[in-house]
Amino acid sequence: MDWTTILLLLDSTLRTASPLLLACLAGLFSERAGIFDIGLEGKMLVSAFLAAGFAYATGSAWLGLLVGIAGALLLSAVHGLASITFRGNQLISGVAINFLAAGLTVVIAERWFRQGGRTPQLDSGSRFTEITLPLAETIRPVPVLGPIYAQVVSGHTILVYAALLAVPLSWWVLFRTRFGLRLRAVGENPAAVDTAGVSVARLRYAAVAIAGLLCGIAGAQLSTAEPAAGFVRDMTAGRGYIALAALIFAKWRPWAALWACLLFGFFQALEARPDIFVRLFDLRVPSALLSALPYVLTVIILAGFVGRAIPPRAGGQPYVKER
Amino acid sequence: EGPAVIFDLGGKFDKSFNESAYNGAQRWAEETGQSYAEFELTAEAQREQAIRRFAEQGYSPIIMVGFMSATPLSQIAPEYPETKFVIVDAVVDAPNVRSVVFNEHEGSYLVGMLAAMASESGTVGFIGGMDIPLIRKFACGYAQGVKAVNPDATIIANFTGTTPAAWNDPARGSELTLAQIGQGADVVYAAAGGTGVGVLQTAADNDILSIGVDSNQNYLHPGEVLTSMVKRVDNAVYEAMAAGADVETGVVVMGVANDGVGYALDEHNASLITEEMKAAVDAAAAQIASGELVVHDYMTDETCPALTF
Amino acid sequence: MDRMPRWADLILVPLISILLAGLISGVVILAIGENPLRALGIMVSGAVGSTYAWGYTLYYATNFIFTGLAVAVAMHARLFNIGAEGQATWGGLGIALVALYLPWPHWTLAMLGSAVAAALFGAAWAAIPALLQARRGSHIVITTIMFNFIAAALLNWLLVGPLKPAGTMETATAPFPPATHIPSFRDMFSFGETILFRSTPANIAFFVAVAACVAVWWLIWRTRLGYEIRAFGHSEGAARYAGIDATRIIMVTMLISGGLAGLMAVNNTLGYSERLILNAVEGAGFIGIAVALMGRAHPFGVFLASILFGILYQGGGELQFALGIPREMILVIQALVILFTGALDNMVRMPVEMIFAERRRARAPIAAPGPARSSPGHMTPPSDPGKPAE
Amino acid sequence: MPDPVPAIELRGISKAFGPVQANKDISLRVMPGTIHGIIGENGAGKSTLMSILYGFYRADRGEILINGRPTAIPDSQAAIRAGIGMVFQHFKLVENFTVLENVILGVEDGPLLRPSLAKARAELKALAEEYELEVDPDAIIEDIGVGLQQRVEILKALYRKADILILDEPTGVLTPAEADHLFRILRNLQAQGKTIILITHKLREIMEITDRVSVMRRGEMVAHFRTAETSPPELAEAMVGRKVLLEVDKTPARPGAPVLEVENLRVVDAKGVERLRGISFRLHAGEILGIAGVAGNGQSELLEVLGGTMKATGSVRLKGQALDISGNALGRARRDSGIAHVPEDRQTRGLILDFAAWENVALGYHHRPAYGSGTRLDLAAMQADARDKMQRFDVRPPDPFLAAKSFSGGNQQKIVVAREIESAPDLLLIGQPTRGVDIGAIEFIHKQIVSLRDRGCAILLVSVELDEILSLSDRIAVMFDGRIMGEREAARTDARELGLLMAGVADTAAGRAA
Ligand SMILES: Nc1ncnc2c1ncn2[C@@H]1O[C@H](COP(=O)(O)OP(=O)(O)OP(=O)(O)O)[C@@H](O)[C@H]1O
Ligand SMILES: Nc1ncnc2c1ncn2[C@@H]1O[C@H](COP(=O)(O)OP(=O)(O)OP(=O)(O)O)[C@@H](O)[C@H]1O
Ligand SMILES: [Mg+2]
Ligand SMILES: [Mg+2]
Repeated sequence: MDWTTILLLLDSTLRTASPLLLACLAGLFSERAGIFDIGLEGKMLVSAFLAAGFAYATGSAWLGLLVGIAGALLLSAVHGLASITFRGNQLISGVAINFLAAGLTVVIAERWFRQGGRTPQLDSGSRFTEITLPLAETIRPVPVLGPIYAQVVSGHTILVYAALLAVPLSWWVLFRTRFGLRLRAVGENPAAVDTAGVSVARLRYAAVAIAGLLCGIAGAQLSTAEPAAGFVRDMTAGRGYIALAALIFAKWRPWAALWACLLFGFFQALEARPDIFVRLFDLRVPSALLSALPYVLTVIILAGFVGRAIPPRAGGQPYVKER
Repeated sequence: EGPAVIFDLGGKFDKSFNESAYNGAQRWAEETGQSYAEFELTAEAQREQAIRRFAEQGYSPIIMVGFMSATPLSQIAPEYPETKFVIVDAVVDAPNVRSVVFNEHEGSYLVGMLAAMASESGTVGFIGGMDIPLIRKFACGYAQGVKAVNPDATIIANFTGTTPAAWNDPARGSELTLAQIGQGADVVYAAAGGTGVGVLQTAADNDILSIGVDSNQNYLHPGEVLTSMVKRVDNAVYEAMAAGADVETGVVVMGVANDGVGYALDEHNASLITEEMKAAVDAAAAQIASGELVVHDYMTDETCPALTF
Repeated sequence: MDRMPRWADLILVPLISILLAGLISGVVILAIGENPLRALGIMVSGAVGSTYAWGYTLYYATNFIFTGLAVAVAMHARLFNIGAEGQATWGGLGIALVALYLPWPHWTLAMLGSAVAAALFGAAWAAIPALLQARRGSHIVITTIMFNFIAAALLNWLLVGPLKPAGTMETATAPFPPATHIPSFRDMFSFGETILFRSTPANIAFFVAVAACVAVWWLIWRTRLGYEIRAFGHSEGAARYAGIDATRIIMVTMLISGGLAGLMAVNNTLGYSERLILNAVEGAGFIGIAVALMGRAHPFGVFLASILFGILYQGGGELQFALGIPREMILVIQALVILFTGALDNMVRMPVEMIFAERRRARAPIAAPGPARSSPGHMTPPSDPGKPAE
Repeated sequence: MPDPVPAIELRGISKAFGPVQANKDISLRVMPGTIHGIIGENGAGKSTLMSILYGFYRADRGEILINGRPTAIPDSQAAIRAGIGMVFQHFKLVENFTVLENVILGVEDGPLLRPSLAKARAELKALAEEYELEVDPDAIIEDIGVGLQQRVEILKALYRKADILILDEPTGVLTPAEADHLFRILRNLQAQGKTIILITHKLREIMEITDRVSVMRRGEMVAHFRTAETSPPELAEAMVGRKVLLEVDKTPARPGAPVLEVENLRVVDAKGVERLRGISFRLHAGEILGIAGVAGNGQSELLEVLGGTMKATGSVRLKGQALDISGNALGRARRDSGIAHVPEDRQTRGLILDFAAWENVALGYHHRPAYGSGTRLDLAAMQADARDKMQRFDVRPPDPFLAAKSFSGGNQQKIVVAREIESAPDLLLIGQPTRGVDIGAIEFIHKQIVSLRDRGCAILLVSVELDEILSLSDRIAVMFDGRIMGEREAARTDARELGLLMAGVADTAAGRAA
């Protein structure tokens, strides 16, 4: 495999991974606080729609992002209400949110734009464009590192960098702050937090809200950050579930989440390059079978190298004091 | 009771043949001021249900788009001999059925020629939604067109996925486009429904050319969409509706010859299509129309001389 | 704990929840300029008002019963099987292979053979995730998600290449031979001049589904294996102490689960389309999750929830026919029903409990005669601890 | 003499959980600087009352006065502010956090952890010195023993500057040495002017350390005593409502043929640590061999190996037949060969809490023909069997349809004991038979064990309660660090001698001769 191909693969890896990563971190905050969230998909979808819709209407990607986040937060609030306040089944609530998002986005999009449940295409003014990092061109000639910096690291939208930045930030918040300590505690043993005089519900709502925020950014990225430019119905295409898988893969840890998502992104990038298989192994894989590749590889790695994943102990269970 | 339209599972806004059919129906409704009934399938079981329902309520013609309705329709059509049915994209052999099929391979051949002529790198791309026979038909015609102009050209073909989500994943479309650009492609042809939105966008962003599909998508990125392979499902629907209950039955082949398929040329891409290009393609179109030039149809033997799947 | 009578818990609370969901759906329908009462009427009569309506409602319900049972059985062993979608896909493949390539003298044998093939194929597709979970600790949620995608890819390949009859566009196998035709409701329930269930997809597989409900109920609450599955699900430590082998339980449970999901193909593939269609499962595997959760993993609950979803599917279709309400709006209505009856049901339960507590307090001095009406849950004897761990 | 103001005064506290009235109109006064004991049967409502005081539950009715001032305690935050600290019966620790993290949880000094942790580290050091409460601040909770975990709970309370400390059955999981240590700490705290409420089932502890004692029964406060003016029999009677035998009544053993022969048993755990380092002993029919030792010295592993849930090397013979000890899924084979096992932890091993009592009565025996034929379970037979066993073992309430979790600890234990004893085993393995169990139930369980012995069963008893070991066993082996330090005739030894062995002081020739 030649050097350019590798660079391209890595470049694609990063782009593909970043919405997954944001969603995965969203799930991480929520599940670390003991709230399972299979509604990542729905929250991303709603944000994708609102972000694109408002970016189009206002001409500002940033305003779009804000509204997208607000939409995702609203769904988070529903999830919180169901699973925290009313101690409902978190999985059902997530399923309902996914349904709701899939339906509402199209209905409203059609109402507003009359373009068949899509938003109009965004021009470059109203979407997040690629940023060339400082010195990218100057460093390019440097062997190995130069092209990696200029081609792989540089030249993504701010949301990709936000996703990458979210990893250390999440790690820092979770493991270096009071809030993080309490949040992790509430996912392990809410009674410990309660008897320490801290409100379990408030913490969990906060966690769910952070999940909303991150899903909001992820959704906006899918619809308003280059190369994307607009909303198409169901455009999350199962990424919420993949993010969930990555979260388990990563055993609910931020850095591992980064690697898991990058790995998945890499497999997807590889899937787009059947020529590599032909060149390397002289192997022509039928395209339908090729698309199973990321999933097969994931299972193999999971079975071969990743041990048992122990979820947060209080995960999925509503905190009930009195039976 | 007037005409009825049954849209296939992708829904009437699939940026593909359903949407095209919808546009044709809307055009008829606006022009005549009449209304029509419609149904968007959400489950396989509704195919029969919808056909029967409309037939029983007296609608005629009942127009359905999508090859998957062929088998159910072939069973139901004889039960309602008074009703006229129109099926788009498949052939059903029954006296009261009008089957409209398109020579997508011919249209794709033409845009393939344009792609090869516009390409400077000699590498062009194709992005399909799912790897299904219909899309292979597109790809195969396209590849033949490319090779006709430049026998040494490289054609890269990718498919988005294997679940229905593949038709609505513009992000994946973008990624595939970038991967093809990475391999040197400077023209990409998208036959992937909503996913194509991402393909065209990414092509425009990266200053390469793209080719739209089904309807004329040149306007999406003026000056950056080389052309669109138009498949006039809208016309087929419009005509059927206009003919009403007296619509002629039998097989209607919409090809280059009768403008059922073709390439789009308008103010948005005029600057991209040079006179020679236009001349060459129009010549080929004429040859196809006259039968002088036969573009191999993947469906005849399920192989493709210009591309392996 | 009996904070309120059983009938209130099982009937009243869900009823109020559905009403609430209906109310909000009504507002949504109003918002798009339709009359909610009329919509309700159409939905109800369209889903349960005739044998025709039932013929569709029960067809959908049959799919959901199988996938719901699949998820429910796994849930009893505390395994979250997200893979019913892929397992049902494989079930269809199994049926296609035996229906197309084996000669069947009579539909009874064909149905038997198909059911066995569907169950075996579905089970096989669950076996690998199960083995990985038992032996390697690979989380079954990830592996089953992955296996859904892999199943879709495999089927896509098969239905474009090896299994597709030449010359057709349709991504489907050839139609199955007539000998494999199993009776539809119409075949079964029409006599003389009266034709019932005219042109509806419901078929004898519904009774297979009902039998599967009973069988699962029997398995879970009446057999030693079921006891072991539940014990393992509630407490791995106690199960080990009791000499219950974890690997065996994980494997057996997932095989049963996958087999049930696979059986869905008897309904949609053998019973209805009579050929294997690409993406024939159409998300029923995921609806199965909702159904199992709402039915609290109890076969009777799964049955009821499946009927509810069948009604929503068929009724939603009728809304589209009659009022032209777009299909996405129907999705919204379904979401609201899931939300209110499934996730927010404590919102209703809490106040209802309070009212009953007040009434009990008020009546306390009088010798309590107990709840007047008898429990409607006669299919679930009190000896059944119906709920798995939440 | 002017009465001092009580540190705590509860007036008319009532609390219902659904239909269960856990506390009925309870009044209690606790004087400052005293150690106040609260006793009562399992389920009497002790924990509930204290949880109300700590703001974990809210009372339906009633009033709380702290130092004479009416104080609303809607949540634990308020309780902490009012100077109350509580060590729960089931610890409220985050298992995968460090000691330090658990200590600061909820009372961090700022939004960043680092300074809080540093400050807490210093403070812990000071507290450790002041009260003999050493604990490694960086240890992960799940890696340390329950004794240390409890210490962390006490440290948590002290770190929050608690003046009133509630301890709910603190010694239930402690070894005698740890309990002694705890009491030294409590006296120390008392000397500093702190008020302590101590819930326990052990009358010896009440007599030893409390100043006053209040007795609860079925949700009500039934009696108050000055400790100096009462006696264990009187307290026991107040608690249970009848006279209770506090001594085990048993005749000398008549050991028969050897039932269990253990030779050079070794276990290495997942982390590679050797947990059993060559255990050998013999156990005869009609004899109770008590295994004494501080928790964590290999007793649990010994039980697990013999019970078939842990693999080991060495040899084990049951009535002359070699047992397979090479696997960890042999529970069923063990039962079939005549070994019954009352596990140490009834909540996570011995019972399935969500199962009904009748289902639990079959746990491990569910494959027996008595419970059905073929693959089918005969529910009626299971239920009848459960009803019968529950009646004979005085499980209260004797309702087989109740979920195991709704029984009190003592009654849960009776269900497990009933199941295992009634299987008529040749060998009974029994771990911590009376942990957390009230005296009425202890009396009953002890009686059952002795009568099983008298019927010729060999019994291996593991307990961290020296009193229990001494009064039940015929022979006693002491384990330390995965080895048997020595064996004694129960009649010819005492707590002091066993204590030395438990501390790892090697077996001396003199000891054996004594
Ligand atoms: N700790 C307590 N909490 C609540 N009520 C108590 C407490 N101790 C005693 N009482 C109640 O106070 C009343 C007087 O009790 P009792 O005669 O036992 O007290 P005493 O031992 O004589 O004196 P004192 O309580 O002043 O030490 C009784 O009604 C008794 O139930
Ligand atoms: N959270 C709860 N929800 C419902 N019922 C409860 C709850 N906690 C306790 N109960 C019930 O309240 C009663 C009193 O329980 P409590 O735990 O206070 O007893 P206790 O005296 O501490 O017993 P033990 O000696 O076993 O600890 C019991 O019947 C118990 O089952
Ligand atoms: Mg208790
Ligand atoms: Mg207690």
